[in-house]
This record gives sequence, C-alpha cells and structure tokens, in this order.
Amino acid sequence: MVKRFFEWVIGPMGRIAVVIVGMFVFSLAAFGVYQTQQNPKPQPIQFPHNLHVGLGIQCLYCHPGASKGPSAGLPTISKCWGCHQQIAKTQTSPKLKPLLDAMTNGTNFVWVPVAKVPEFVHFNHRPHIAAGLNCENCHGDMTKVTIAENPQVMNMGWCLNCHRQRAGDDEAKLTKLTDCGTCHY
Amino acid sequence: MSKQISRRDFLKLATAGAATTAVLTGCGPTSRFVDREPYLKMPEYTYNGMSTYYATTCRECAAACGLVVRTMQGRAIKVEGNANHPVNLGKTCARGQATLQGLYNPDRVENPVKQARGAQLSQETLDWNAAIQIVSDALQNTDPSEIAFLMGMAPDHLFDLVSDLANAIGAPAPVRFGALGMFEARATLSKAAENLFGKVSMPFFDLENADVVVSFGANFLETWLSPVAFTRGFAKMRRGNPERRGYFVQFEPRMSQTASKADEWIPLRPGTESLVALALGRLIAEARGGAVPAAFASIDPLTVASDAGLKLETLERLAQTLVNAHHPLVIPGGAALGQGNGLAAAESVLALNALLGNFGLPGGVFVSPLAPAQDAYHRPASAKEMADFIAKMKSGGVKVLFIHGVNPVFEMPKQFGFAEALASVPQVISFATFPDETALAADYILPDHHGLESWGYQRAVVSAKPVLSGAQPVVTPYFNTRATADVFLAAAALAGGKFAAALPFADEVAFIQSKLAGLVGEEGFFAAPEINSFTAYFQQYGGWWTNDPSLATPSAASAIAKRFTPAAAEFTGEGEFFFLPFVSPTLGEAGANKPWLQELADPTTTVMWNTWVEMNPETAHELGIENDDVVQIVSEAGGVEAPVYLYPAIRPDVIAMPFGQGHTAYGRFAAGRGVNPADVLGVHFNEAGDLAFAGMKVEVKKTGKKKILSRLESRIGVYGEGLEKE
Amino acid sequence: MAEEKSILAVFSDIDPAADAIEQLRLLGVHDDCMNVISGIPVTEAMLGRPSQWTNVPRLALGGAAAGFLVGLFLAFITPNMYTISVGGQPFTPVPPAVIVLFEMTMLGMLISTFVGVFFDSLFPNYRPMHYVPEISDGKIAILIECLPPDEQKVRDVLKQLGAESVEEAEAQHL
Amino acid sequence: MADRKHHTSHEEHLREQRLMLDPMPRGKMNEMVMEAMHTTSWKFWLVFGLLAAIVAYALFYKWGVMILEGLGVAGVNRPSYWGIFLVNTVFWIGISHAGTFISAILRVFKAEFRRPFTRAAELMTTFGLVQAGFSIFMHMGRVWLSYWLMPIPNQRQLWPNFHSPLSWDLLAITTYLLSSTMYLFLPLIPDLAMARDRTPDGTWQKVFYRTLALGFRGTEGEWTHLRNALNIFAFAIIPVMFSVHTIVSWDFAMATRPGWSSTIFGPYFVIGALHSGMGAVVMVLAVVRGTMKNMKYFIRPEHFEAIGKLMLIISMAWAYFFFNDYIVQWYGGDKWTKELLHWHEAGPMGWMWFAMLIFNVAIPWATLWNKKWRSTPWLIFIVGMLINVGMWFERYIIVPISLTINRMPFTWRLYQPGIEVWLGIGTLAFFILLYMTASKLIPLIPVWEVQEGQMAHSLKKYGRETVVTVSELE
Amino acid sequence: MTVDLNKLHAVGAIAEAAEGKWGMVIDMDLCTGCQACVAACAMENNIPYVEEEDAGYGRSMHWIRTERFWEGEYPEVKISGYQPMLCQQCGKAPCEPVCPAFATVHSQAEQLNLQVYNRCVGTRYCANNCPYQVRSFNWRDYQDSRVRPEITILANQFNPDVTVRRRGVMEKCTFCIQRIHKAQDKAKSEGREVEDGEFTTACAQACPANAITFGRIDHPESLVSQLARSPRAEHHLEELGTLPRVTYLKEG
Repeated sequence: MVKRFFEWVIGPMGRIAVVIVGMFVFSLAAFGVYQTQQNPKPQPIQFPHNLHVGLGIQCLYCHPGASKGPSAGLPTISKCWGCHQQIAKTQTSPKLKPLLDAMTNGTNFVWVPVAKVPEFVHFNHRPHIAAGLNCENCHGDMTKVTIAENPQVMNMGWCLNCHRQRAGDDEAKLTKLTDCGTCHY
Repeated sequence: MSKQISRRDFLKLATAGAATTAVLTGCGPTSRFVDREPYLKMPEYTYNGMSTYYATTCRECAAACGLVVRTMQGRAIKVEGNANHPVNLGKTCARGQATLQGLYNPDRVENPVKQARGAQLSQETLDWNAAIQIVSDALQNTDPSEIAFLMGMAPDHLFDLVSDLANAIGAPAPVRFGALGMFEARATLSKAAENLFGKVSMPFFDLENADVVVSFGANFLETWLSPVAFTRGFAKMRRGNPERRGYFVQFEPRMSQTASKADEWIPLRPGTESLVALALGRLIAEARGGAVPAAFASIDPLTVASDAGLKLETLERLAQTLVNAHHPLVIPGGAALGQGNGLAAAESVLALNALLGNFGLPGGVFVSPLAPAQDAYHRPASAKEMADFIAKMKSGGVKVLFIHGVNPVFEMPKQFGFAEALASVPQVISFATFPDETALAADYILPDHHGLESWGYQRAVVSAKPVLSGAQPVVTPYFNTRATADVFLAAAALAGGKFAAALPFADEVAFIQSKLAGLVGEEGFFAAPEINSFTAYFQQYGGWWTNDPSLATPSAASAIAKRFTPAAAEFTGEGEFFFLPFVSPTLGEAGANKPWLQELADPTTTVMWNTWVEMNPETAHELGIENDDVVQIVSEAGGVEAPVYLYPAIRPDVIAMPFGQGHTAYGRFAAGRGVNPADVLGVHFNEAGDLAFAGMKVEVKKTGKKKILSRLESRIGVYGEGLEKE
Repeated sequence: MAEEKSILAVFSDIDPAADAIEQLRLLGVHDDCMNVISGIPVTEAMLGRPSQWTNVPRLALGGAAAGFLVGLFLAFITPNMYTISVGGQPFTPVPPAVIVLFEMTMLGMLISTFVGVFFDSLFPNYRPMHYVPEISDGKIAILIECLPPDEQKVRDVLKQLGAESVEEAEAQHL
Repeated sequence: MADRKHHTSHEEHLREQRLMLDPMPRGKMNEMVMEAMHTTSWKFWLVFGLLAAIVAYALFYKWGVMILEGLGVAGVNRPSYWGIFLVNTVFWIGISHAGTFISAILRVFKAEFRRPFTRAAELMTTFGLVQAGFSIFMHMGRVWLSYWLMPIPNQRQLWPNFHSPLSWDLLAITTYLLSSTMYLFLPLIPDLAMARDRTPDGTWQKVFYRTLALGFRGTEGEWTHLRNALNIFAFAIIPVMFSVHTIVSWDFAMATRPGWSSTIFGPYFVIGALHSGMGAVVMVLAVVRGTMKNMKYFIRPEHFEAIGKLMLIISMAWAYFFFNDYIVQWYGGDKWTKELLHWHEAGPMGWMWFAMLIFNVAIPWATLWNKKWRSTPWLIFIVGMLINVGMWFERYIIVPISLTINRMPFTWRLYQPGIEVWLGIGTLAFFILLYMTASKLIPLIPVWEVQEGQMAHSLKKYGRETVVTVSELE
Repeated sequence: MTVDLNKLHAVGAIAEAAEGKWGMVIDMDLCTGCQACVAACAMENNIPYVEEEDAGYGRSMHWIRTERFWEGEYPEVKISGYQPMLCQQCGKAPCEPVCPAFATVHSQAEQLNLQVYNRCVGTRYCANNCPYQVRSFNWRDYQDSRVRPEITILANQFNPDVTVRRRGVMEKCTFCIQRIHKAQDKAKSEGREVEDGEFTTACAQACPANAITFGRIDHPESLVSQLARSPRAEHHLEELGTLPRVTYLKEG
C-alpha cells in the first residue's frame, strides 16, 4: 500500500499533486507574510510634519501630553483649526479639504497612531522628557518626513539598550530602569 | 523593492511586529485602550492618558455616598469615594464600586421606545420630541387627580421637581417606594420615633462613639439605611478608642453578615424582640437599683427568656454589660421590625435607649437633622400605602402612571398584585434606565441617563450633618437617553399654561440651581456669595453640608413612660418554619444586572450568581435534606424553589432567603437567575403599615432536584465534606 | 596503480577465516591490506587481528568537555546578562547549576559519541563499496587489497582453507 | 545408554527453553525477522486505522480546541492547577525508563536474557518520551510560546530561569530524548543493513533502509566504533535516566506543598518509573509474541520469567520507598501533611489509594513469586497492566488529589477531569500507533545481538550435570 | 533606600532586606467581609468575571478574597473573622524561582512580586507553589469581545493603566503597582518623595471599615509600619519563611 503510494507519488499524477500541495503551502506562507506586510491604515489627512516643524511649531504644541503624562496625544481638530482658520489657503487648498469638511460637519479625525508599543507595555512620556530626551531621539527627525513614520523598531531590546546606557554605573538607576515592573504590569 | 524598501517597509514590519507580538503574547482584540478619544473638542485641561476626576453621588442605593469618578478621555473608569463627603468619607461599598457596570451595561435601554407592554424590550424607537409630546399629552389630557407618579426611594431633585409639578397641577403627591425600605421597615422606625419623640423624623444612632452596642436585627453593615456610614461607625466603635474595644451584641434569629461581626450573636425566637428589649430594660433597671420605669414594669424576664429561647443568665449578663458601659447603644432594625409587632419592637428598643440615658449623648440616640433645602422629613411609602396605591390603580383611579427609579413588579410581593394593577392603568410611562420588569410592562420607556451621566442632588438619609449630595455627569451620555427632569420640563413647557408656570426652567440644571439658591451664603463646607460660584463649588466638592453636626436631642420622658402591652408577634401561615427574607448584602435590590456583583461571594455563605435557602444543618438532617437539594418554600402566597445551603448559624426553626435575584427581565446577567423570595410573602402589615415580611411561617418541601450552588468557599476545607470522620 | 585489484573471500565460519588471515600474513599480505567484514561483531582476538584504533572515546570526552562549557555558560553567564531576582535566591546558585552542568555534560558527551561513530566510520557513505549481501546472513568476508604479486597463491590458499567463494571484489551499491 | 538418553533430552529441554542455546542459522533468523515485519493482516490495518482516527480526534482536534478556547475546557482549577496533564507526563516518562533499564543496565551487567527485546524496550523509551512531551506541552496555557523555555539567544538577553525545576526538566527530558533516540539508532544500524540486504531493489523500503543503514558493511572498524560507542552509551545513559525521573520528582519535591516536599521523592519516582516501565515492557512483549509472526522463537517464557523476577524485586523496592515516604510524612505530624494523608485514604478518592497498593504491591507479590505463573505470558500481561494502572493511580494521587489539599483550606476543591481525558487517550493511542508503525518498519529483534549471544553460549558437562556456560566475547 | 539583592548571596542578608518597601496591614477585627475591596480591585485591575459554573469550580479570578471559617456548633457558632487573602508580596516568594520563563519575578526597585503577563507561558507552577493560593489563571478568554459580546461595551470601563489579560496567563494582586508608579512619577515631577497616605491601593481605598492600610513598610513612622508593630500583628503561614509583606491584625 505504502509502496503503491510512493509509486503514485513518483508518477505524473503524484507530481501534480505534490506541486498543488506545495503551492497551497506556499500560498499560505505568502498570505502570512502579506498579513504582516500590510500598509498601516492611511492617515485621514496627509499631514506634512516637515512643513509644520519648519514653521517653528514645537512638538509639544500639538502633542502637549508628552511633558505631562503617559501619552503625547494626537491633536483634535479644534487644535488644527486654531491656526488654520486664520490661513486663507485652508479654504481653497484641496489637500486641506478634509480639515474644512470635518470642521463644517463637526466630525473628528481618527488619526492612525504610528509609534506604538504593545498593550502590555506601559510607556510614560513624561519621565523620558524629564530625563532630557528629545522627541527626535525616538521618533526621528520630523523635519525630514511628511507623514510621521516610526524610525525605530520599538521592541524591548531597543528600550533596554538605552536604559542600560543611560543608567551607566548608577546601580540604583539601573535597577529601576531594568526592573520588569517598570513597564510591565 | 530594491533601494526603496528600507525605511518604509521596515516601519511596516515594525508596526506589524508590534501587532503580532500583541496577539502572540496575550493581549488581543479587547484592548485596554477602548475608543477613548470621543472628544470632538477636547477640554483644555484634558490630556490623553491623564485622568480627570469628577465628584458626584452614588445612586446605587438611597444613602447618598459621595463619589469621585476617575474618567479618561470621556470614559468613566473607576469609582472612588469622596474623601470630604460626610456620609462615606472617601469609602465605598461593593455596589458603589460596580456602578460602572451599570453605566456600561450591555443591556441598557438605548433609545426611547414604544414598549406597548411587550415581553421583550421593544425595538420600536421613538424620537425624543415625540416622546416629550407623549408626556406632555399625558399631563394635559388627564385629570390631574388621575395622574400618578411612582418614584424610587432617593429624596433627590427629581422628586422635588415632580412634587412641585404635582403640587402645581393638583395631582397627588408622588409616591416613593423601594424594596430596601420595605425590607428595612423604615416606616416602622420613623413611626416609632414619631410616637415617642412626637416628631416625624428618623432616629440617628451614634454608633461611632458607642462602646457597647446591642442590635435587634439591624443589619447596618449590609444594606440598612446607610451601610458605608455605619460600617465606618462600626470600625470607629471597635477600634477608634485605643483603650477600649467596642463590644457588640446582635439579637437575630439568623446570623447575618452584621451579626457575624458581633462579639455575641444571640439567636432568639422571631417575634420576641420587643419582649427581650423590655426584659433587658427591667433587668437594667433592677441592676441599677431604684424604681423600674413604667415601660418595663409589666414584663417578666424569666418568661421572656423561655419564650425567646434564651437563657436568663445571658440577659442578666448583657444587662450588666450595658449598665457598666460608658456609652451603651441599642439599635432596632431589619427583620425585628418586619413582624406583626414590629412597631412595638422599635418602640421598646428606643425606650431601652431612653432608660440607658443615652439620648442626646455621644454614642447615643438623636433625631436626624433635616437635609439642606428640605422643609420636612419625607419617608418613603410604607407597604400599606403602596397597597392603597395599588387599590387605586385597580379601581381605575389612575389613568396615567409615571414610573421612575423603582421596579415594583419585581420588588413588591406578588400578592400585592402590582402587575395586575398596572394592567388596569391605561397609560404607563417608564423612565427606566434598564429594561426591568416594570419597564417592560409600560407603554413607553423614555430612558433616563445612568446616575453617572446625570445632574442632580440627593439628601443623605442618615448623617449627623445635614448633607445635600451633589451629582453631575462624569461622562457624556453613552446612549440616546435623556434626563427625566428635562423630559418633564420640556413636556411642561410644551403643555404651557399651569404646567409651564409650575416649572419655569430652561433645563434641569436651572431647576437645581433654583433649589440651591436658598443655600447661598449659608455657612457650610464652603460658602459662596452667589449662585453661580455656589453651583461650581457644589459640583467640585460633590455637595454641600454643614461643618458641624446639628443633631437634636429627643426627650426621653415620654419614651420611658410609655406603657407597653408586651406580646410576642403573631405569625401567619401554617408551616413549621419562620421565613426570613433579607436583602442580599452584595446585590442589594437592584444589583443583579452587574456581573461583578453577581460574582462577589456573599459574605457569610460565599454563594455567587444564585439564590439559596439557608437552613440549619440539624433541621435539614432531620428532614433528609442535603446541601444543594432544591426545596420548595410554600406559603399561602405561593411557592418558590431554590437550593439549600446548610447554614450553621441559623435557628433550627427559621429558614432564610436572600432577596435580589429572581428577575425575569433586567438584562442578561439578571434574567432567569435564582428566585425571588418576595413571591412567598403574603400581604400582612404591622401597626406602622410596613410589610410584616418576617411574620410568616412556611412549609419546606423536598423536590428531589439538585442544583449545585457556586460557592467561593471550599466544602472540603470549611465543612470537611467528602472526608470520613477520623 | 590502475592494476590494483581487491579480492573478496567469503567464509561461512570463523575458524577458516582466522586460519586464512594467518596464512595470508605468511604470504606477505600486510595486516593493513586486509579487512574483515562480518554480520556479527567478531572480535579482533578471534581472528588474530591487531586491535582497531577508534576515536570514539576521545570524541566523547571532548564532547563532554564542550557540553560542560555550554552548561557553565547557561548556568553562570546567562543569568548575569539580565539580572533578575527570584525568591530571594542568588542569581547563580550552585545547586541548580550542578543539574544544568550535569545534563549539558551528558548531552554533549552522548551527542559527540554518536557523531563520533559517524565520523570514525565515515558514515553516511552511499558510494559503491566492496560488499556481498550474504555477509548479513552470517558469512565472514575477508577483503584483501594491495595484493602481492603472487595473487594466484593467495587465491589458492583461500580456496584451500574453505572459502566459499574467492572473487575479485566488485564495488556495488549497497 | 539410558543415561545418555537422559542427557540428550535434558539438553534438548534446555535448548527449547533458552533462546541462547537454540541457535539458528543467521540467514534463517534474518528471514524470520523480515517475515515478521512484512506479514501484516487486515486486523493490523483495522487497529491501525482506528488508532489513527483516535489520535486525529482525541489528540490533535481536542488539543486544537483547547488551544483556541483556553484551558477552561479542561478540568483543571484552583487548587488542582495541573490535573491529569502532569499525571500523564510523569506516567509516560516512567514508561520510558524501561527501555534504558533493559538495554543499558542489563547490558552493563551482561544479563543475557535481555538480548531479544532490547530494541522493543528502547522503542518504548523514545515513544514514551514523545508522549510525555505532548502531555507537558498540552498543559501549558500558551503553548505557542513554549520556545521561550529553550535557551535561545535573544535581543533582550533574557534567558530561561535555571532556578526553576521545570527548566531542569526541560533540559533533562531533551537530553534523555536525544540520547535514547541515538541509543536506539546505533545498535539498529547493522539490522538496518541486514534489512537493506534483504530488500529487493526498486522498492521504497530499499531506499528507506539504504538511507538509514548509512552504508554500514560490518567492517572491523565499524564494529569497533559501534561497540565502543555502545559501551559509552550504556554507561552514560544510566545516570541520565536516573536524573530524568529524579528531576521530574523535583518538580513536586521542590514545591512548598504538604505531601510533596519530600526528600525521598527522587528515588521513589525512579523506582516507580521502573515499576510501570517493566510492566509496560511485559505487556508489549506479550502482544508482540502473540500477534507477530515468528516471535515465539525469539520471545520465550524464560524472558517473561526473568522480567517477572525483576518486577517482583522492583515491586518490593517500590513498596519500601512508598512506606518510607509515608511514615516520614506521617511521623512528622505536620498539620497539613496529616490532613493530606487523611485525604488520600479517607477522601472521596480513597479507593484509588487502596487500589494503588493492591495493584502495585499485593498483586505482583501474590503472582510473581511463582515461576510458572510469571512465565505465563497472558498472566504476566495482566499483572503488568494492573501495575501500570496502579502506577497511573499513584501519579494521580500525587498530582490532582494531593493538590486538593494545601495550606489554604478555603480553596480546597475537587478536581473533575475534562477534555484532558481525551488528550490522555490520544497520547496512549499515539504511543501504540507509533509502536505499530515501527514494528512494520524496523526489525523489532536485534538479530546481531541475538546471534552474538548465541555464539557465546554453550553447554558444558560437569560430571553428570549439563550446565550452560557463557563466554565473554569482548 | 533600596536593598540591592544583587550583592546579597546569602539567605541571612535577604532576611535582612525582608521588610521590603511596600506593605499592607489588614485588621481582621474591622473587616466586615463586605466585598467592597473585591469589587474595587476588580474594577481597578480589569479583572474578568467568570460566570456561575466556573466561579463555583474554583476558577474565580478575584485577586483578593475574603476567607471565613465557622467555629463551634449552634448556637455558640461564630465566624472566625473575615480574612481578606491577597498576594502577600513575599520577600522570599516560593512562586518566583519555579517559573521557567522568568514571568514572575521580584522587582528589585519596588520589592514586589511581579507578574509579567506577556512573558507568561502558562505552566501554572507558580500557582501550585503559592502557599496562599492567591494566583488566578485565565482559564478562558474572559475578556475577549469575540467570545463575550458584552465585553465590547463593558470594556469602556477598563483601566488603561492595567494590561487586559487573555487566556493562558497567570495573574495576581500587584499592590496596584500602576498607582505606585503614578504616585512616584507625580512626586518626582514635583521634586519630592511620595508621602505616606498620598495614594493607596484600590482595596484599601474602598474599604468602608478602614481595615486595610497600605504604605511604606520600610519607613518606621508610616502608619502601616506602626500598625504592623501592633501586638495583634501576625503573618499568615509565617513558618514557611516566605517573609510576607501583608500583616494581619488578629481579633481581640
């Protein structure tokens, strides 16, 4: 029986079958890879960071939570409108149409967060800012990008590397900065 | 894909990587960041990821504890106690904690609906304008004497508003009712105070400063009047004085959670509480020497002891303890008052306090102060008054019934026939937040906000200080609901005429401000020169209260002089067991729809998610009943079936059942779970008109079925079940 | 030496094979040019052959040492890479380390023993080799390489001593 | 003449009894083994198909359900967090000890009766360990992360915790699985070569054997390396075997639980493992002898007799260790331990405790002392089965029943098995399935070892007595 | 002051560090068994409910439970004091060393037992080894809205400071470490030390009888330290040498 199976496998039908099975497995794998390679959802508006930073707007103006608490926050539309209502181009520019529409309809933007840590990580911006880090240390140079991108693979090795470096020889600091309970709870 | 790949794809990989790790490592679809950016225009003071705290009032029971609710981006995420609030001083009970599961309950009434008395929650939604039109029409087109308002126990702003409206149009005053009030016999207690002190009021028991406390059935650690306040008082009594540990004795046929904390639990025969209190009085008077006051003269302690199933020595010892105490206090309550002679029990216990001379002293008995912005003490309706109300409904005297904050179809014993009476009311409009049994039997449900979404104020039931507890929305309404006060205001405005004249307010906040106006400039926790800043402070601090207690001292003379005709209570029914329903300490009367309250272990039995029948193991053994055997409790009113819990601390002739389960509606967590012991109760009243809920005898029948109760405790470890005796 | 031939003589028993080996040695066939192939482990002593050299024990020892080092790494180095305190125990407690060391040593030793057999026997080897399948049926074969000039003499001796067949060895697929 | 006749018949009798004295030409023996492999009846395929179905359903489907829904579908709870999963793990690891015991310890001590069934026993080691691995992975809440327990370098520099007995366990079981597989394979090479030589060209079996035989011819060098390696293995695998079950016992003994924290658990578990392992070997041998062709020649009553003796000794040793553990715990008088012992005997599962003693001690002692009885295959099969049931009970008592009792009486709760019963059945079916597959693919009898043994055995006459002598060939 | 366990290779020295950093005192004379702590804990820490069947089968997820036993026979029967049982945050925790994946570890910075959910593979060894039986295991996907549709809306109340756990993960009381971090962060941003009583755990905060006190056990003047020195103080199962950080005050 087994022998016949082997003979069949060697035969033409068997080869076709093997090819089909192989293709199936391959397509499954390809689908898996495809799933992890999905583009993030498009942002509601093609926000040019470089332009805004170039105009001299501080990061904390739109992301004020960074210096106060865990989340830097994404601006609500009223924040955008605060400046843009005084800019004539807002009324005409097709790029800014979503903003205008949202304002007139009273809807909000749902920004797509770019720099995310997994849910079981509790990240707090405030102490990082307080420790003298700048936004670009982690989020990259925003004068060079339009839509924000996350330049770092934000995984635990990356976090720890920096924590270890910054703790240096300070044992107490190292203990605190490498303590599991500092981020995971 | 050659040179361009680097950064952008890397980024994709990184994001996807985070997502993959999230799934792999166990934090998946339900996130801790659930849609927490609902703000269109975020308030200036709000930052992502940072909490905002709002002070408000707990609406889970009528005690009016102050809460501080932690919110984040427009979602309430944790309830904490308001540390300044005189009722609870920053503490909360389990029901208060679980209020969030009411707010975010999956079974709320999401829209105004034309319910048309269907069995299920109707899907026929209404426009709010149409709903207001319906209310307005109902007000306009009905003879005012045939309009009725039925409301919950809380003395809150809505009650004031509805009272004003009823007053102005000549409708009968709104009726307030709640199962808690019924099972605590509140009317009896206040009637006793009225009889002895000559004033309609609630007596105030200063538990905090007492050092020997004897309670006759008062379950003040569970649901009685203001459980958090009394628990605080109990803790102070026990450990507040470093030199002396407070001593606590409870007379009760069944060891309740409160009795379980007593140093002595004395199971007495139900119905003999007044006798025992009087006998104690006589023994105290004798121990002190001198004349025995009139109230206690005609009692014979020895007979009482045998009637109550006690030892005389116990009473003598207790009398001596009370004589030696610096601040003795005796409290009547609970099932002791819910008997045929409940009023006598309440009066004799108050008389005993008078004898102990603790009236107006620390650790003694006072008359509760009136709450701010209140002209007189309004007690909730007694069962007798409800029966009268039901009779009126049945006779066609009610054409339009507005129901808010109460669920009488579930809460009242079936024998009262509320459901049938409801059927004879042509138009029933419910303002229920949840699809409870009464709401389903209504023509329309115009859902009110959940308590945490509402404005308002509420008067504390029990407090040494006059307290007006403030409520404000901590979140924007989650569903298409509307404040009932606003509905009435809008309907009145729509109706015009005397209606509009009675309620000339733009919205409920304006109405509340009008009620608060009288407090402006008053000395209290805060003082504000004008109404706007007063309102702001009122919201910020969660209410207004005086700085100092303003308790009045009742006169002891009439209490001691009263002549009692001591007699044990009469019991109705043929069965051999005294039936003792009690309100579930964890569920309360309306907690059954909150899964976490269901999963809290009952303190004494540790049963979760169900109803049980408590029975003494000896009795059960004689009847051949074991744990988890389903028995039928039969009375003249009907029968219910529930599994047995062999409860070591209950008199052999008493069976007890918790009230709180047995819903047929009220959402997925409540419906079809457990049974309602109120179904067993017959219509019998005590002298004060309260339901004699503990005045029945019932039969117990085996059914041969079994239902394993979910218990937190181990049967093996706690009772040695499954182990042969060594 | 394109001429070089091998002869495979098959015996059915040990005694004639042993005699044959002795005779061959007298004929000038060096021990290194002979190989005995058998289906059961016939010892060198039975055939009067010099004992075989094997690297297996040395490799096992080396493997044990390597395993021990891996154990050392696991038990004493890795806990210091990310220091985590558990249950009030030291980071690198010795008693548990003994277990890790033992297991890793044994694993190293046994793997290298196994690999040693492969290494020493040149396994796996699927090239054509001198062999007759009857060997696994209990025959003993003597494979003579680097034949002396008087090849015929060798064949005669083998025949005389009871070889069942004396044939030019042909490499075949096993 | 009469004397002579008597002698002859005595010799014949000896030959009949003892495989080692009953030599057979090598070619014939090979043929018998190959024939046993190739003779397959429809019954075999029926059982095979049935088992395959059980494995697919009970093991893989049910496991999939459990992975997707969580361990809630099993019966584990607080405080019986481990349940049958660990019972089965310990049980299978116990079974796996028999192979090593027979082929290594008996090889070291040159117990000749071992020869025909070393392979059958070694197969049990490997397949048992596979089931143990299944059982231990099944019980993990998040099995898809089980690779975190492996010492793999990672960017966080966070390695497994070598303080944990489970980490030791993982190392030990991995070591044992790898080394027992290698130890199974090495002596198999010559037999694979034999199978290769006896398989006609052009079949897939030829390819299979040819590949696995690695080009083995049987040259002096090959034999020497093999013999050397086998010697090293035989000695080295014994401490590994002891360490494995000792470490498994430490999973329990290291815990701060009443009844578990016992210093004798190590040897007690090892003996227990041998007890169930020998029982399982006997069962396998009885089945093989009964169902496979030509096996009555190789596996004779003498083998059952010899194993029976071992079983009796091990049963005594087990009883000794059991009593030792019991009396120390009992005498200590710790409140919780006393409670536990009482629970064992008088709890609702008390019958299991008594059944364990009956199956593990009473029945072996009652039957195995008798040479005739222990030589009877069906009888010793039943005894072996009962011992295995008894040993399974023993583990059940140690894991879920002991877990019921802890220092928090408020949490004591009975354990009611759920889906893990299916999973356990699945592992059992998988074990048998693997064994059946192996019996058709590889020679179950190590022919060269049997031949080697027969070569060394001879009869010698001292005066009027004919005795068996064994010469040391190595 | 943090004690660096790195440097300490001896058990004696660890015992010295045993007083820990955060501690809790529970007055059993005051505890009324009212379950407010249980509810508060569940609300604060996103603890799932498990419904009737699982709850009755020893799978309830409470991080704190009130234990009570009966003493005596009727009528002299009494409840032997409600004992809230929660993770004792042992200084020498038996649960920690047995985890093969380092998922439950001792925080050297906070002197607490940590449960790192994302590292947990679910061997449940820690729960077995916990003498207090206070660890709870996610037997099912109790918080998955695909399994339980009602979670979709109930999830609105989830505390974003606490991870939502899924099936196969062990969990236990954390002494509300999210509150500890928050308070420390706030204090640090204001350039000061955390004051005693500035914050407390959810259970202590809710307890109507004030039976639970939480604070710095290593500050001798803190309320919790003073209470822990009470003559009524005892540690549960102290004989095991687990160095629990929760002190119970007996009745009487």
